[in-house]
Amino acid sequence: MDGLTIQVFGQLTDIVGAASCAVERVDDTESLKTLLFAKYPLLKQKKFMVAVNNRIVKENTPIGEVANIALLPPFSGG
Amino acid sequence: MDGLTIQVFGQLTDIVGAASCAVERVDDTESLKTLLFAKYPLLKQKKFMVAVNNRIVKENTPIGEVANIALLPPFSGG
Amino acid sequence: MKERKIKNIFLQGAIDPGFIAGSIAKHSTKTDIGGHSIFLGQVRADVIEDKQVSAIEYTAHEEMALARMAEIREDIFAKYPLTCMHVYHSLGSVNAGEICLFVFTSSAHRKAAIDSCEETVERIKAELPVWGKEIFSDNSYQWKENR
Amino acid sequence: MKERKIKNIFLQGAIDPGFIAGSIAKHSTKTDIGGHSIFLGQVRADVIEDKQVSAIEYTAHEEMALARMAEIREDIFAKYPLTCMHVYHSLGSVNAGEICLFVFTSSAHRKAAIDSCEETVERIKAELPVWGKEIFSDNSYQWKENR
Repeated sequence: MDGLTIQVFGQLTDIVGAASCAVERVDDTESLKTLLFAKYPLLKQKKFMVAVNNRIVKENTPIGEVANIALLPPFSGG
Repeated sequence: MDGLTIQVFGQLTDIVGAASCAVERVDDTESLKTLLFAKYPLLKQKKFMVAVNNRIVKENTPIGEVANIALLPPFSGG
Repeated sequence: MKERKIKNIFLQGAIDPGFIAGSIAKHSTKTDIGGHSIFLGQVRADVIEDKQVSAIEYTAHEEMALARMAEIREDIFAKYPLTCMHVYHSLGSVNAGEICLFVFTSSAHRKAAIDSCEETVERIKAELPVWGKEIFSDNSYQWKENR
Repeated sequence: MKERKIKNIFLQGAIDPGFIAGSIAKHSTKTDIGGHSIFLGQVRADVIEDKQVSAIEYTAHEEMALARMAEIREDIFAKYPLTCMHVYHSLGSVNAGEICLFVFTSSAHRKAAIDSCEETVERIKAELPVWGKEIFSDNSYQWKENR
């Protein structure tokens, strides 16, 4: 089984040390967060939203086979 | 005694037939209006303000020796 | 009456987009600016009783208009934290599709720039002794009325 | 989900005033337009703890940003009688004093152009997944926060 590639943006790239990170496959976004907080404890202090297949999800959401996942800190464009 | 030269603007130029007109000297703006209405009866149907020395006057106002007078119809700039 | 610096706002004919670009570019040295708001008035080819407006010819009581614009500028600067404001209005003939009014405000933050630009445009339309004569394609005309 | 036409809004680096002039000039054939409203975001050389911002580096989740921009565009066109709307946002490095955001709305009458431009700017700032990294002159940085 392949793992998941998580895109990260903004200040989260400082914590992850890159624009993306690879983690083992999990079933839903809550499990993903638990995994990420264990791997990158500093993430716990940061505000961010999770996007699954380019949609921001607020509730725990299943992560399907071909899901693309992104962590989005508060926006600061313009 | 010199007369008065009255500058006119916008659609009033169609009534006066020019950008200014000369009238005999009068003492105040009410007398001026009476004179102008006699000379250009169509003016009576038009909305306009009178400016004496570049200030719009709403009350009857004396017209001094070196007054410059303008008739200003509703503005339509921009 | 207070002494005000009277700046000319009138340009002969249409306002060229290149002139607007030049005005924007000049602000790159003012690095305390965070937002610019620009309003451009463009001459519409309105159709009135089957006749189409091909141009507007603008005239003004220039001396009164510039004095009033100086007052408006002073009021707006007193009300909003602006870095700068520029206003240009055409005189003479401006064809349909061309720019006849250019209002440009700049501030550290967007809110002041946006609000002051809108207020300045409204005041210019209401308070400056400027008149537009709508010229139709058959050379007849009617006097423009602002709403 | 409705099918929306996705238009690219991202430009690499600063937005040139000449580009803005070109965009304005293209509207001279649209003679039903009476007013244009333009907002420009400019990078401020803010001083934070004795260090001065020399540039902002922008990144975006481009696919999500463009999809959201298409939704915003659809909402704004449904709400206001606009002739057109153009939006450009920089990606990559934009120096202090340079333009990073260009929002341009046009309508027959000024009110719709002005109101829709402001609303579009607010929504872009709040809703597009774009991030700015403020680079100081000593090459250190901090992540920008919108207010």
